Amino acid sequence: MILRAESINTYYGASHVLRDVSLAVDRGEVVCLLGRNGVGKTTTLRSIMGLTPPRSGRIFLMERDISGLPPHQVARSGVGYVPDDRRVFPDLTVEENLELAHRFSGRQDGAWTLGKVLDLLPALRSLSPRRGRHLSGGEQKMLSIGRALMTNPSLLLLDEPSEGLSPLVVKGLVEIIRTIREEKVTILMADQNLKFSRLVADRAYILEKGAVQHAGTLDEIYADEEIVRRYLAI
Amino acid sequence: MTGAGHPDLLRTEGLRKHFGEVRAVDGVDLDLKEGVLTAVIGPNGAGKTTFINLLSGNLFPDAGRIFFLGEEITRLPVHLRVRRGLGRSFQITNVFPQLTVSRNIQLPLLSCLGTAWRFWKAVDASEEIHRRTEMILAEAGLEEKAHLPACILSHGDQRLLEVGIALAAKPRLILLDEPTAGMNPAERSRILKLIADLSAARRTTFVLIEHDMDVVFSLAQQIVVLHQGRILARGTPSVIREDARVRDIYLGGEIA
Amino acid sequence: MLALRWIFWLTAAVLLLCIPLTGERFYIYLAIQVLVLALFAMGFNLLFGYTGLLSFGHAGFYAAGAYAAGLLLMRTPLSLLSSILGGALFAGALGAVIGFFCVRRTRIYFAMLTLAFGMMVYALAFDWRSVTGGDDGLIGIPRGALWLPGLGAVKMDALWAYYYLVLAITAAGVGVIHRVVHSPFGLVLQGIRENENRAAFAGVPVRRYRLAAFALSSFISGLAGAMVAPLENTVAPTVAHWTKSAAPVLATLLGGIHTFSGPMVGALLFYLIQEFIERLTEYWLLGFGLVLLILVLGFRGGVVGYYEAHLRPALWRRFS
Amino acid sequence: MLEQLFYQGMIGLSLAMFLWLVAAGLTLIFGVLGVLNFAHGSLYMLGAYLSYSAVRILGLDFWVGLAVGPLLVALAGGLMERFFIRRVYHIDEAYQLLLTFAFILIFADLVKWVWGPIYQSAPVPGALGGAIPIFGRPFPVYNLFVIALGPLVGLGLWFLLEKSWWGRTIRAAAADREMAAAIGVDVPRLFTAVFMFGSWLGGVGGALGIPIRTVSPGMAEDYIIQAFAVAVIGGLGNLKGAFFGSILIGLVNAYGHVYAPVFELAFMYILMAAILLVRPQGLFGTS
Repeated sequence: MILRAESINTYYGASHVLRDVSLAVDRGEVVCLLGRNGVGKTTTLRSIMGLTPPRSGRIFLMERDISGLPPHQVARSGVGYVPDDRRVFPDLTVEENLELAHRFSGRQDGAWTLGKVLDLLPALRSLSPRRGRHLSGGEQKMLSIGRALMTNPSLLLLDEPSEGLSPLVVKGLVEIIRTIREEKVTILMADQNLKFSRLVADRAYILEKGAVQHAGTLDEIYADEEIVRRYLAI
Repeated sequence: MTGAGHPDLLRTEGLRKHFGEVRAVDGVDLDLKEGVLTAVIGPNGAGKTTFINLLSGNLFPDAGRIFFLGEEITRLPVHLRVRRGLGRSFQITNVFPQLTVSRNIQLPLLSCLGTAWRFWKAVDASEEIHRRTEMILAEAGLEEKAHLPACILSHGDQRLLEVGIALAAKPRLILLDEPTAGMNPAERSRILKLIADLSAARRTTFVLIEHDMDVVFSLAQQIVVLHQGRILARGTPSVIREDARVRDIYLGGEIA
Repeated sequence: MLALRWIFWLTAAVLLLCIPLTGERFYIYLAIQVLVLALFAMGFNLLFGYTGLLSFGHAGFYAAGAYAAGLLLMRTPLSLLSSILGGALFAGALGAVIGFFCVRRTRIYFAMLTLAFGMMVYALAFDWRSVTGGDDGLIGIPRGALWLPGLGAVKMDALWAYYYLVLAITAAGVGVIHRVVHSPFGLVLQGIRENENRAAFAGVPVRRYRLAAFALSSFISGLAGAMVAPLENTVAPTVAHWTKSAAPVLATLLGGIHTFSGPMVGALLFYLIQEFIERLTEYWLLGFGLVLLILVLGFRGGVVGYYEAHLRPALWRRFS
Repeated sequence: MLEQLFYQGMIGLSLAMFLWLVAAGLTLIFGVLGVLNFAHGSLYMLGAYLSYSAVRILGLDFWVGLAVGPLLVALAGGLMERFFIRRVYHIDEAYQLLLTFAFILIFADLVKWVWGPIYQSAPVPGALGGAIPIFGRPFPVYNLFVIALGPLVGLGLWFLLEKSWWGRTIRAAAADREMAAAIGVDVPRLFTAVFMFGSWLGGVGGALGIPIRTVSPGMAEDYIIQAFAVAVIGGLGNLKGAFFGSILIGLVNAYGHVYAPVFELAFMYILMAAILLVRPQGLFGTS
């Protein structure tokens, strides 16, 4: 078990966003949080990362309690984070974005190096002197993934990887995620694209109204008309 | 979905707003009739929030025009749209936190009666304001809490209050941005009942942006589906539910 | 609960009326200072506490009132009261002009803009010698007499007599502010402070209201300044310096920014603390700095705010 | 006539470089932490007094004093950030401004208490003493030194921020605190360091001034306002803007003093207000 969250409750001000969310991710798995917009997928990832700390509940990373740790310590314990809105450092070049992450992770001896990340994301290679703000949305997304990998994470949190990408790029993304997985990085991702998730993830938790409503393998969920209609389609 | 009210309550023509290369709203033509409760839905990044911001005046479009009650309001500032009867609520709760609940309601009442410039009379002096405040508080079910500061209300009550503030401006049309976000089931059913009652009484026309399909299908008389900044489909709930393209974009159709 | 409030106000009124009975020039003079700062801070807080705009240039309006009143007394046959009012009106008009520009910005940019305009007034007072007397300032401002209907000219030479005039003007000024903040207009200002965007969605033309608040705030601040010219018989450019703008800020924070009486209570505390520290050491600014630190870090509601949030409920429980 | 113009220009430039050193720290701190430090002028003053003490009281060499004073200022800044300013990042900017204002009062009296209310100054270091003629009028060598040093500091800052990893980290955290934390940057510690560095810059400005500018308890109040004007004109948070803003204000003050004494003081504030109204992002900022 690499990650275990036990009934976490997270608030934004008075708004109760996560209600007793519990989930577990095994080493080597790709697990997906499914659900429409606004059901709490992003908040779940942010809670694990320590960016919006839960008010109650516990989070364990490799059996170590990380609830309440500041985000930089969560990152140094081996969690990489790719936010849904990419958030590359606009003022730094592609290469600097990547190198910076490498320097601060405290995990430089891991498998991911600049060369290897650029091999995985070849589109970034030719862009490496360009500043983050001058990249296209898709390029920023790749950079954001590369940046998280440069911290050599044991667990990668991927928020809405497929959102806003053209079908062709999404197909490439499927390959990228598969490769990352082969490198023994565990992935917890949030997405609302069932077809995309099915191509990369093993299991899924379905969220609705801030709570886990259902858990199962993706094939099982895909086959269940009732669940798809209730939580994913309209 | 026959509306007996103003046939041309709100209309947009070729509305467009781009942020850099992101085409948030990319040529939307829409017309809404008075009395028809419309839900705007769509997956993430479909442009819903930008669209509502254009309608309410928080943003101005790059191109296209907006008409309200037959009058062009494309570049009208927010407060003048409100005066003409176009109100909104926000995705993130947006009340006057330190003011009491009744003051929260009185502010838009005074402003829209045109008496807010009176600086020599007490707020409480007006019988009419008092009466209308009571009425709105009763509708929102907040009478008991009238004298509490808004910031100590529960999340659900704050959202109800927000709808109350919007109502106090006597709107012909209210844009509601995710009215049920972050609510527990009891709070949710209260706000849904409020919207349904007001809509049924033809007091005001609602347009809501919502992700919760239970809410959408229990309230909406018409659904507009946005996708990549454009209208993908529009129709009654049953029509939309059966629409294969809509189902496809929600499940990630492009990749199959 | 209402009774408690009335007891407070009545006690305050009686005490204020009785101060000249002590016959001590020092106390009367100090009391005048407190009253002037109280009114200045009330004017300032109309903008800060009620509208949510932190001005760091209010000394400019205070000085405008003082200079204008001084010049009217020196160079025109206007009576004392008309000159003081004239000074305040001048400050209000100046506030309307400067405010027209300042309300285009909010937050820190507003603070910087008011600072710049306030210092422009200072620079003008300093450099425009022919009118303002330069760094010497206006010297020899007569206090004049007060024309009262039925009584004719009442001499104001005695400090106690002038004290009662200051008390009356301050009371009137505070009365005006009281009505204004409890009016629909005042409610709208508070709405703008709380949530500008929401206020616009309540149909409020936000900028116009801010401008009105700015002008009124300048008028009240000018009124406070105008009372000082005949008191001291002189006005120097230092009254316009930005460090003078800090006095109402401190008084307001001490007393409590979101309460009506806060700035007045704060003005009293301001001088009490100053007197107290000055008896121990000459470094009273240090004391104020520490008090301000504590206020900002732990008691942003000020003394009156603390009373309303903690002490009053306790009293209420005890006596009911 | 032309000589006068040039000579005043040189005076203006040396004024400008002092302003630049104060404004640089103020600008850096605002650009990264988002806090407008009202007490920055006080740190400048503290730098002057501490270096003055090192030179005059402890009898140290001028250059040693120049090294020691600013380091102590950096320490004071670090304590300020760690124990006070850090607590108000999340609240209304007005209170941030007021909190730092409290430090103006505290430092003003502390300085009076320790050093007394009278004006102080230190001798010009031997190597930089004397004057050389410029258009027939003697111009102090020390001022020339300051004029040369200002751009060097600017260049150093540019290099540090653009080319060093510390600078890159700062730029990353300034743009996005959350994401910097999410890659493992200890943002609170970084912010303390930046605040200390900004304070150090202010301290250097103060220390450099002791041979030619009077050191007095009132200097903080004057300098902070001028530094605000510079920072605003260049665009709050914009270092390049602060550099050229300093030159502009330095020249305006120097020429105003001679050619338009009536408006000498006012002109700077008019410029400041005009920028805030017309181009709030500053002369060199992008909106």
